[in-house]
Amino acid sequence: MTNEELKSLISGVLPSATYEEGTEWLTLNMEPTEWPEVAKKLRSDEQLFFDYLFCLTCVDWKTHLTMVYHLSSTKHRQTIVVKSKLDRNKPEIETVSNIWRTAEFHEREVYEMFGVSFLNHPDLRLLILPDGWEGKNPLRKDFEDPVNMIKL
Amino acid sequence: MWSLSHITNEIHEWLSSTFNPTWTLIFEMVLAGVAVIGLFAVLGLVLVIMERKVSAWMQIRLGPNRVGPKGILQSTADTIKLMVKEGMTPSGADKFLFNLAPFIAMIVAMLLMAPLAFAKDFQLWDLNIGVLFVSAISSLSVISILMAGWASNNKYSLLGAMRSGAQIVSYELSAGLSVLSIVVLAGSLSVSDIINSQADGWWIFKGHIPAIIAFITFIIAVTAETNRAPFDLAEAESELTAGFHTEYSGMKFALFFLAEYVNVFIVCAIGATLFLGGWMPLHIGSWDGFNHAMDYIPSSIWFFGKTFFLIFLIMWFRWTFPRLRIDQLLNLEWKYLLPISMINLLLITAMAILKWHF
Amino acid sequence: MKFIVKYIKDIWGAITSLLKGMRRTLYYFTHHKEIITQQYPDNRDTLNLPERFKGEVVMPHDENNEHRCTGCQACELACPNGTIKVIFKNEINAEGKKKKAIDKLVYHLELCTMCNLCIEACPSDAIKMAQTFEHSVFDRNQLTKILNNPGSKIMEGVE
Amino acid sequence: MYRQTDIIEDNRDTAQGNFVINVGPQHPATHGVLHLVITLNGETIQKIEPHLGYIHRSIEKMCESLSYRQFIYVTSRMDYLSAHINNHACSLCVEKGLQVEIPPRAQVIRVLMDELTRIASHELWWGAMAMDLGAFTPFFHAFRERETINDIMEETCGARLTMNYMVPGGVMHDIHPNFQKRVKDFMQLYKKKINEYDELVTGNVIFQNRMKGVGVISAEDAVSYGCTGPVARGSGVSSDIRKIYPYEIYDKLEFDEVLETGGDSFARYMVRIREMQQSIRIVEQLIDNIPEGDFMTKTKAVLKLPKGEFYSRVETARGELGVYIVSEGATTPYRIKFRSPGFSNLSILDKMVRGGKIGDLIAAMGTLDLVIPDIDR
Repeated sequence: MTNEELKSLISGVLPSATYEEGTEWLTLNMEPTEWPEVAKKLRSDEQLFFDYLFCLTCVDWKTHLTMVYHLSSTKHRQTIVVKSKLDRNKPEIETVSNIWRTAEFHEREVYEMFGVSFLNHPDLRLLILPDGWEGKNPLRKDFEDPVNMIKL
Repeated sequence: MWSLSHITNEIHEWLSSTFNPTWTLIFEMVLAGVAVIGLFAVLGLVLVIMERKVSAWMQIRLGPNRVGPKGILQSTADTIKLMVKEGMTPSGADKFLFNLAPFIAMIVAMLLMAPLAFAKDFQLWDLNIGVLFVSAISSLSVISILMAGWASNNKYSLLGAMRSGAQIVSYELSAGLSVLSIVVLAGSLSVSDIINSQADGWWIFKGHIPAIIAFITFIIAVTAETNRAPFDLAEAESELTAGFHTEYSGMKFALFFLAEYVNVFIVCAIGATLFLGGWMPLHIGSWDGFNHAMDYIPSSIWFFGKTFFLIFLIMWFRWTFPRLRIDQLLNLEWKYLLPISMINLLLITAMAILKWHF
Repeated sequence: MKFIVKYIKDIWGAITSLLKGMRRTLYYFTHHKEIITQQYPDNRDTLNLPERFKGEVVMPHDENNEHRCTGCQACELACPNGTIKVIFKNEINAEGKKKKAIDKLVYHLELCTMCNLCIEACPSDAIKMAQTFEHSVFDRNQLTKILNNPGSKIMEGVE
Repeated sequence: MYRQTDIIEDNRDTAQGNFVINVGPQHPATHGVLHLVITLNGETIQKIEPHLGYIHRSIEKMCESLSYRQFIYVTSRMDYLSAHINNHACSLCVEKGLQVEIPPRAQVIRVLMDELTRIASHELWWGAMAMDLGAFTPFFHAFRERETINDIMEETCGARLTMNYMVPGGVMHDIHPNFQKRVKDFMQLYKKKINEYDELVTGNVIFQNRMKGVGVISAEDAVSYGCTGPVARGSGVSSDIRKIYPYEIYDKLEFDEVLETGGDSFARYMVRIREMQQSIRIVEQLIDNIPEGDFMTKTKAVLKLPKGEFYSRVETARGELGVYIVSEGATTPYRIKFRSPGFSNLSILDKMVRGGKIGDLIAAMGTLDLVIPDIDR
């Protein structure tokens, strides 16, 4: 399925979606508040059937954070990317671990690396960082660790 | 003909002529004790190096080859290392039981040596219930494992010990039943009588297929009873790190290790005695010439040859098979080995009554 | 009856499968030619490492104690770990002109990951990978090496 | 800000007669520094909780300060058993950004190396799996074959484990003159030895009983938990990136995607065993048909990716590896994300062994083929 066909299909299901141009895969932008609804529709619609979340990550743009979800369908073999801008000071987004179970671990990783809190996540605590880590998020651009990071 | 019994007789005569009977008895007991401890140590060293070589060759490796010629002193070096190592006791452990457990393991293994006939007329104690004695004492080894596992104050150890308890108690049954089948055939519980009953052929040949089945059951059961792979669930390296002896180090660990190997030796010696005629050379019915030729090989060589063959068999199992799971282990005993050995015992009893064996 | 047949079949299948495995291990037990152990420190003389093996970075010198390094710093830039540092000195060449040349090419073996990027980057083939691999020393400072020999200079015609 | 450890939960568990044991960070069965907190009731597993991060090196953060040529070597240290394939994924992603075509010779060499790496990785897994179940001998037998592959790699790439051989634009060196002959020799040896694997492990009744019906994953769960590679294919989920989204020359090659429907440990075991044979098939097709020509395209000395986002997916020995590069047009990536197969596969561990015995945990965890640096990155 080409991106254009996919775009028209998604527009039918999600009329409010906005798209990014010039990307390899169709890229959707949406508000964090709409995300749980959108996710449910993407997963359950028979034509779309995005049942495989193969990548979940976050990018720190210094002014805001962007959540990036890469979704694919094992039935129709199409791929889309969903992005959502978050406020950098109070990043919050609904969890999708009830829809795609793999998100549980990936969201925990993003939680500690970027400090994004996932609402209604069943088990949101540190996965990789040691216990007692103080509120610094290693993958944010302003993170400094004078001991372990050696600038060349 | 030169034999071990000559040496013992000469020592006995010399002692009797020099001392009064009480002192003779005391000296002989001390000699026997020293001999058992010596054999214990030598067996440990020999079996460890043997296991390491067998495993190495099966695993396309060379094995130990640095200490001594062809590496035969490797286990001696290891023992010295273990002896100078600190014997730690974990702080939360029950210190008395923790330190007692390895000694119980060793004492049990030593006691088991008493009724073994190492060569013709060369036996520490020819008691008339020899086989029963062995079965009774060998079940005591589970106490040392349970004690070690519980006293270590370690969950891994405890799990290993509990597994071992279930395992040894169940496998005791089929080991006992297969021993019983030979007792039925030989008509005696005494080790020397059982060996003498095989003067015209070993029971494994005389007893037709039921004896072979009994032999296989026996080997499986004793492998399980001595906690050897594929039944090493008490240790289960990849599951419980080291099972019941996780917290042991130094000489206390060495005693467990030694007891394991001596136990293997003893059960193999029992197996050799019951099924392969002990020190009895290979005799076939009434072929006198052949039987006579076989007698020229010393009886101690026959005994150790057979025992080491069985030990090799058990080592062979260990380095070939994966480990069973705990429920499969109990299934194997209760669903397969036990019914089979019960039916087998019936067959053998019928055979013994009807004199169908050779 | 069916149950008993299945029971016996199960046992038979199990025993044959186990015997197959035992036959295989017995084969190796008796065939010592299959042993693949390499007795490492003993076979050091016969050990052949392939010529591409990445052991450590060295700078070859010819018989006149001359190397090919121009000091272009390409290796220093290519290195992801800061393993190589080039230290310059000013040299006066035959025509009496001042010329920039390397004083020391410092190589930190302890930082090197043998990624080969410096060798690829070098435009004048001044450095290459050596096939040594026994790098352990008692003092970490000995791992910091100076690649150019003392008193060495750049080869004629290398720019 | 963060919710702290689970000591409180542990107390609750013990009150119910359960007890908690720590498997790892140093444990013979975890093959690395994986730490599992297991709640047990007797021998039955109630709950498994992985604690990660013991060797987290923050490769993603490191890569943000390395140039596009330099960051590739770091990825060898993620899944060190398929180092070539990791390098391949990164090179693919950078090439996608630069829009360079790599010469056919380089493509063939890359695929050959990938498949040899896959065999070597599965080989090691096979030995380690048997060792987890208590059979030590297969481990050494597996290493015999693996060593041959490592020798071949050493000759061509100059290293045995972390090769850094695939670079943006092609491969670093041409293949060694001996390469073809040695690969053919290896295949001869391998075909002779593959029957031994069946005799020693696959056909063994103890082994089969340990593996069958253990750690069952349904197809829906496999997709939902993001399982890829042999873990998903053992449950009948077609997930081979080489087939679905072919890269390099995989679309021109003849090979089958190995699928098993059992979903248990034995199915995953069989997938890997059969996958080794498919890899041999691919190597056979290519080894005599390496096209002549360059092994590297000329690229600029300093690589600059245009502004944008690039994602490449490859099939490593463990599953799908995704490399996601966000570029701001500079010489270093702005953000890089490695979607590692082990991380997603690990998340299903709790689901698949809950209610099993400790022995089941080992058998199931072994078939996930976890490489801890890949999970921790």
